[in-house]
Amino acid sequence: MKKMNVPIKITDDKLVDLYKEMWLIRYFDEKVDEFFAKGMIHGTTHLAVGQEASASGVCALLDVEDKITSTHRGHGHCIAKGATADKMMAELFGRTTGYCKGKGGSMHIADVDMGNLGANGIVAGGIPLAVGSALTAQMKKQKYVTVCFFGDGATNEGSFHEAVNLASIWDLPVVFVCENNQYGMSGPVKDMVNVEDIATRAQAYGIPGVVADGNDIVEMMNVTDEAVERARKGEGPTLIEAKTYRWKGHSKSDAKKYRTREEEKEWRAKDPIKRFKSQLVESGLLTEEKAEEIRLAAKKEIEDAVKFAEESPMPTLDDLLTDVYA
Amino acid sequence: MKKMNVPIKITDDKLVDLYKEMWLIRYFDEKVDEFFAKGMIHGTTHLAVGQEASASGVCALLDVEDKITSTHRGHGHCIAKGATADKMMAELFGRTTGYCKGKGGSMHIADVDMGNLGANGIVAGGIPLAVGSALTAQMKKQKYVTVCFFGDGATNEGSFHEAVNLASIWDLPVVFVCENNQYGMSGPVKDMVNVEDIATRAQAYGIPGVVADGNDIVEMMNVTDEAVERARKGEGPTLIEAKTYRWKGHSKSDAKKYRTREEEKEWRAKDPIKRFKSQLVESGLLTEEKAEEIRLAAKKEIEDAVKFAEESPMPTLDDLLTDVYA
Amino acid sequence: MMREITYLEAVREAMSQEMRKNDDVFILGEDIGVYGGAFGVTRGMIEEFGPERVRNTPISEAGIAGAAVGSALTGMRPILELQFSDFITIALDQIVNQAAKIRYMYGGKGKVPMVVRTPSGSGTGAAAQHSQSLEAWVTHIPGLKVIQPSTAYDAKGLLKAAMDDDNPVIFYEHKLLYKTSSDVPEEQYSIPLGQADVKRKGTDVTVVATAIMVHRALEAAAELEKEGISIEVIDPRTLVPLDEETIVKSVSKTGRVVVVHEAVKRGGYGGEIASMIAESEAFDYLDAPIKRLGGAPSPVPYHPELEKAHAPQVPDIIKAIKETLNKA
Amino acid sequence: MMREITYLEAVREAMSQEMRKNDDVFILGEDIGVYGGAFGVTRGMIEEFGPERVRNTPISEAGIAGAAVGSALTGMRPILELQFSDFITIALDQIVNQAAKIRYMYGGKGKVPMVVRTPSGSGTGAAAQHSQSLEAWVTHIPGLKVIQPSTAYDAKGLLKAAMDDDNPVIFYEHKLLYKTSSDVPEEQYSIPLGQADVKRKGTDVTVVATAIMVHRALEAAAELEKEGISIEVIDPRTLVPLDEETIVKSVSKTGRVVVVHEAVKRGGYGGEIASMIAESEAFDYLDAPIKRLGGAPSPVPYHPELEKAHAPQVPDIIKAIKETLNKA
Ligand SMILES: Cc1ncc(C[n+]2csc(CCOP(=O)(O)OP(=O)(O)O)c2C)c(N)n1
Ligand SMILES: Cc1ncc(C[n+]2csc(CCOP(=O)(O)OP(=O)(O)O)c2C)c(N)n1
Ligand SMILES: [Mg+2]
Ligand SMILES: [Mg+2]
Repeated sequence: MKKMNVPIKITDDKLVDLYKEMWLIRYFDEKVDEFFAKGMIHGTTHLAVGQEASASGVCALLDVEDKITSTHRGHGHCIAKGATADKMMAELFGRTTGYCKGKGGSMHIADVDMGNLGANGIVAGGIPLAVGSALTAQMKKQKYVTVCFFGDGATNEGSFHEAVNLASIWDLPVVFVCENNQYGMSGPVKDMVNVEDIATRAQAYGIPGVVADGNDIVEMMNVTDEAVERARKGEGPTLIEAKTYRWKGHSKSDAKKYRTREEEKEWRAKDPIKRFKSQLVESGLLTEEKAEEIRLAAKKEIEDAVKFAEESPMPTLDDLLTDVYA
Repeated sequence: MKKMNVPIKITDDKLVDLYKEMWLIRYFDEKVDEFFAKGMIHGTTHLAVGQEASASGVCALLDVEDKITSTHRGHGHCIAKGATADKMMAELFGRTTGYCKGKGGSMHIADVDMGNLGANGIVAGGIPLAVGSALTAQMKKQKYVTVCFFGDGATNEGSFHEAVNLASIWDLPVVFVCENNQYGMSGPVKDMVNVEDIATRAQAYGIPGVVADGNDIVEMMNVTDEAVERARKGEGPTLIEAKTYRWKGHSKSDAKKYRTREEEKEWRAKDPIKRFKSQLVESGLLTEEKAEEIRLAAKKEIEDAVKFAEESPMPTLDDLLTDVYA
Repeated sequence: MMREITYLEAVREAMSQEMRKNDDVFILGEDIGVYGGAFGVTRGMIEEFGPERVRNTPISEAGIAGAAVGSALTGMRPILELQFSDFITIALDQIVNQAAKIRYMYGGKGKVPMVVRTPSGSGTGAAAQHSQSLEAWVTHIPGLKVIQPSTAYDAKGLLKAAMDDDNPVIFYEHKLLYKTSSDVPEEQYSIPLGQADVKRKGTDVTVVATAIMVHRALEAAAELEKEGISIEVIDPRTLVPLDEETIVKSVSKTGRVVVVHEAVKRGGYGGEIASMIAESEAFDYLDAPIKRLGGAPSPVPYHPELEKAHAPQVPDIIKAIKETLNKA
Repeated sequence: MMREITYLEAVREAMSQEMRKNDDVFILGEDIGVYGGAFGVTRGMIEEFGPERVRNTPISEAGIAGAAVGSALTGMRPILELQFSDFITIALDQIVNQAAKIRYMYGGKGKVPMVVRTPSGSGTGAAAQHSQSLEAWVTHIPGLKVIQPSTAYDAKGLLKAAMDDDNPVIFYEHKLLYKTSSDVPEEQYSIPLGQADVKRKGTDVTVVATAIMVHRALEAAAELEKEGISIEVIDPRTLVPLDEETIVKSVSKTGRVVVVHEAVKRGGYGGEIASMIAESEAFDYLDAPIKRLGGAPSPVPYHPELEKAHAPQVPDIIKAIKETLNKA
C-alpha cells in the first residue's frame, strides 16, 4: 500500500469522489460528442476529454464559497465546481431546465450559486472577470479564493496580461490556471509562444509560476493547494501551468491536420483517469471492482442527465426578451 | 583625454551633432511649455524635457530607412529621427506648413519620409504598428529596423503584450524601447508593475531584456547598437528599458501631487545634456566655448522655428474634409 | 437646498454621496487618485474615501473594465472612469461581450451593476483620438443603458439613477460641459432613466438635441425667438431607454423636427431618433423632411477652426431649422 | 467564363487570384493555416502561398490588427481575417483609432490599404458572443469603408475592389451565406464601392436589405408577387460609401419603403438608411411611414427557435410590407 501524497484537506472519501467526478466529466463530453456527431445538438461545443485531471484536481481544493471562471472548454470545470450533469445537458438541449434556460448553450454555462461565474466564448475573456471577483473578496474582506481557468492560447491575449498584472500589484486572492493542451484551435503553443513553459510568464508580474503535470490529479491538487493557501493568506496570485492534451478536435468539426495521430496516441497513453485509478488501487483506496462500479455509476448518471434533458420543456418565444435587464 | 566608448558607427562629428540635437529637443519642449502656459497653443502636449538621451541615443544608431513609432511624448523622438523643428512647431500652431497640415497637432506628428511612423495618442497604440512595420521589412526582405518607443505605463496595456509576443515568435527586426520615466500620467511605476525592472518582462517572450541608464546617451547608444544589430541579423527583437525621468508635469496642467519636489531635484541633477557635455569635454571633442556656441545655435534654431510657424498660413474650412481617404 | 454648482461638481457629489451611504460602491480608473482624474472629476475623493475605494489603476482599459464587471457580478457596485471615451475601443469586449450579455447568457442569473463614466466630445484641441463621440456604439447593444446628461442638475440625478441600476450603464460626460453650472439640490435625488426633458417649450419646430447640443439648440432657439419662431428643445437625456413618447408627441404638435448631435452624422444615434419618428404616428403630422445634424465625415481635426467646423454650431442649427420651415 | 461557385469559394478565389498577382497582398489571422480558418475560407491557401503569406497568428486580435495596420502603412496590403466579427471588440482600437485616422491625422501622408474580412450573423447556434452583426459601429467611423456582400458574385467583385482600395475596408461575410452559390466569372473583376444593386425590380414597395436579408426579402417578394404586390429589392452592397441615389430614386418611385437588416434594430444602420430617406427628396413621395426591421433588443439566444425569432424572417418582412401598404 502506497499512501497518496495529497493535501491534508483531501480525505480518502474525497479521492474516491474525485475518481467518479472524472468519469462524469469524461462521459458527459463523450455523450455531447456523440450528440453533435449525430446533429442532435445545435451550435458548437468544445470537449475536454483528456483534461479531466486539471478541472477535478484544482476544484478539489475549493469550497462552495470559492469561485471559478471558466472557458469555452468548460464542461469539466463546471462539473468539478459542483454543477449537475442534468441541468448542463438540459442547457445543451436548449431546455428551460438548463443552467441558462436554454439561452446560453455550451459556451455560456454558469452556475453562480455554486461559485462558477461562467464559461466564456471569448478567449481570455474570463481572466479579468476572475480578477474582479478576487477584488470583491479583498474589498469585502471575504475569505473566498477565485480560480481562473484558461488555455495556452489565451495567454497571448492582452486581457491575460492586463488582468494578471492587476492581480499582482493588488495581491489579489486569485489562482490562474493555464490548461496548456498544446494547441489553440489549431495553433501549436510552440509556434505561438516563444518560451518553453507558459509558467515563465509569471516572471513578468513578479508572481510564482508553477509547471505541473496536468494529467496527474495528485500533482494538480498539490500545486493548487499551495496556490490557494497563498491566495487566502493575502499573499497574492500564482500562475499554474497544467501540461495536458485534448483528445478530441477543437470543436465539432476539426480534421486535426495540425497534429499527428502518433502524438495523439502518446497522449492518450497518459490518460489521467487511468492513472488516477492506478494510484487509488495502489494506495488501497479502490479495488478494480469498486472502480468499475464507480465508472458505471458515472455513465448511468450521464444517461439519466440525457433523459432529464430530453424530457424537459422548450422555451417559448416569450422568453426571447426576458432576462436582458435585471 | 578619455576616449568615449561608443559604437563604431558613431563618429566624433556625430557625437557633436547629437549634443546639439539634445539641446534642440530641450529647447523645443521648453518653448512649447512656455506657449502652453501662455495659452498660445490649442490642445494639450506632453514634454520630454529630461529624457533627451534616450531619443537621441537610440535614433543615433538608425539610418533614414530605419523606422520608429513614437508616443504622445514624441517631440524628442521626432527631432532625433530627423524632423525639423520648424515644421513641428508649425504643426503645433496648426499651420498648413506643419507636418500634418495642422490636422494632427502635438500628439500626431508623423514624418513618414524620414521613417517616423508617427506619434500616437493611444498609450501603447504604436507598439503593434511597429511590429507591422517590422513584418513588412521581413516579408519584403528589406534591411530596415523598426524602433518602437513607449513608456513604462504602456507596458501594462494588452497591446504591448500581444505585439511583443508576435515579434518574438516571428523573430521580427524590431527594438522595443521602454522609456521608464517612473510615472504614467500620475501612476508610479512601482505601484503599477510588480517587478523591479520592466526589462524583466522580456522573459515572458524569450527575448533579451536590457536595463540602461536612460539619462546616459552613451549607454543608450551602446545597448541600442547591440539590439539593432541583433534585429538586422534576423535574430529578433530586444526590449530595452531606459530609466529616466520627465522634469515637467505629465501634460499642460499637472500639479504633480503624485511625487515630491526632492525627487524632482535629484533627477534634475542627473541632467542628460550636462552629463553628455562633460563626457564630450573630457574626451576632447568639445570645449566649453564650443559647447556654449552649440547651445545658443540650438536655441536660435527653435526661435527661427517659431517665427516660421507664426508666419505660416492657417488651413481653410475646405481642408476639413480632405485627407480622409487616400 | 438648491445652490449652483458645476456639472463636474455634480458628478463628483453624486458619487461621493452614494459612496458615503453604500460601501459596495467604489471607483476605479486611471489617475483618479491624487491627480483627480484627467478632468479633475474625482479630485479630493481619494482623500475622503482612501485608495481602496478610489482605486488608481494601471493603463489597462480592458483589464480594469473586466475587473469592474467581475466585481459587479460578485456583489460590488463599481464605477469605472474611462479617461477618454475614445478608449472604449480597448475596453469594449468586456463591456459589450461580457457586461451587457452575462445576465441573458446565464438565463437571468447574476447581475452586473456597474457604471462606466467617460468624457466625450471635441472642442479641447485634443484631436482625432481624444475627441470622439461614440455613444451610438453602445446604444446598439441590448443589455446596456446609455445616458448623456447636458446639465449639472441632470448629471447628478441621472448618475444617481445609474448607480442604483442593477445593469451596466454607460454615462457620457461632455468635456466642455464640466465647467457649466446650474441649480442643483444638495440632497440626493434620482432622475428616472427613459424620461426626456423638454428644455424649452415651443410650437413651430422640435429640436431633439443631446449633450452640448442642447445648449446650442437653446441658443439657436433664443435667436429665432427674436424672429418670432418658436422652438421646442427636447433633451432625451437617456439614449437607452429612449423616451419615444415625448419626442413623438412634440413632433406631432410641431410637424417639423431637427435632430442634432455632435457625433458623426453617419451611423450616429440621430439616425435612430429620426427613423423612430419616421416610423411613428408622428409621420402623419410631418410637414417637412426630418433634418439631422451631426459631426462631419472626417476624424476630428486639431486646428481650432477646423475642429469647430467638425461639430454643429449655433448657426448650423439655425440654418437647419430655417430650412425645415421653408419646406412647405 | 461563368460557373456556379459558393460565396465561400468566391471569397477564397478573390484572395488567391490577387495574391498570385501581387506579392504585397497577404493574409493573417487565427487558424487560417492548415485548419483553413473557422469556416474554411482559406482552406488550401497555405499550401499554395506558404506560411509567410497565409500567416497563422496567436490569439491576439489587437496585436494582429495593429500589425496589419503597421504593415499596410509600410507598403504591404494585408488582409486580416478576424475569426468572428464579435471579436472586433478587441481589435477596435487599431481599426478605429489607428487605421481609420492615420491618413487624416498625418495630414494626408501615409496610407493604410488593408482589408478586414470577418464573418457575422446568427443562425449557427453559437449564441450571444459569436452571432452579432456589429457593422453599424464601423459605418460611424470616417476613414473606414464598409462592405456587406449578399451573393457569391458580389463577394468576389467587392473583395477585389476592397483589396484594390488604398484605405481600410471592413468586409462582412455572412456565415449562413458561405454555402450559397451563384454564377461567378473565373477571371478577376471589380464591383465599384458605392454602387447598390437592384436585386429585383418592382413598383409597389421598396425593400432595402443587406446580407442575408437580401435573400429573405427576395423570398418575401416572390410570395407577395402571388398576391399581385410588386416589390423592389435593393441591396446597398456597400454601407460606406452608400449609394443614396439608387435608394432615393426607388423610394421616390414606390412611395413605400421597408429597411431590413439582421443587426439589432436600435442603433443599427437601418436608422441611417431610413433617416437618409426621410431627409431626402424622396420624403415628398412617401405614402407611408418608413418601416425598419432589425434584430430584437436582446443578445442572440442559443435555442434555435429563439435564435430565429431574434432576426427578421420572411414572414416578418411580408408582414412589414403589408403594414406599409395598408397605411394610406
Ligand atoms: C477573442 C477570441 N478569439 C478567438 C476565438 C476563437 N477560438 C475559440 S477557442 C480558441 C482556441 C483557444 O485556445 P486555448 O486558449 O489554448 O484553449 P483550448 O481551446 O485549447 O482549450 C479560439 C481561437 C474566441 N472564441 N475568442
Ligand atoms: C489607451 C490610453 N489610455 C490612457 C491614455 C491617457 N494617457 C495619456 S499618456 C498617459 C500616461 C502614459 O504613461 P507612460 O506610458 O509611462 O508614458 P509617459 O507619459 O510617462 O511618457 C495616459 C494614462 C491614453 N492616451 N491612451
Ligand atoms: Mg489550448
Ligand atoms: Mg512613464
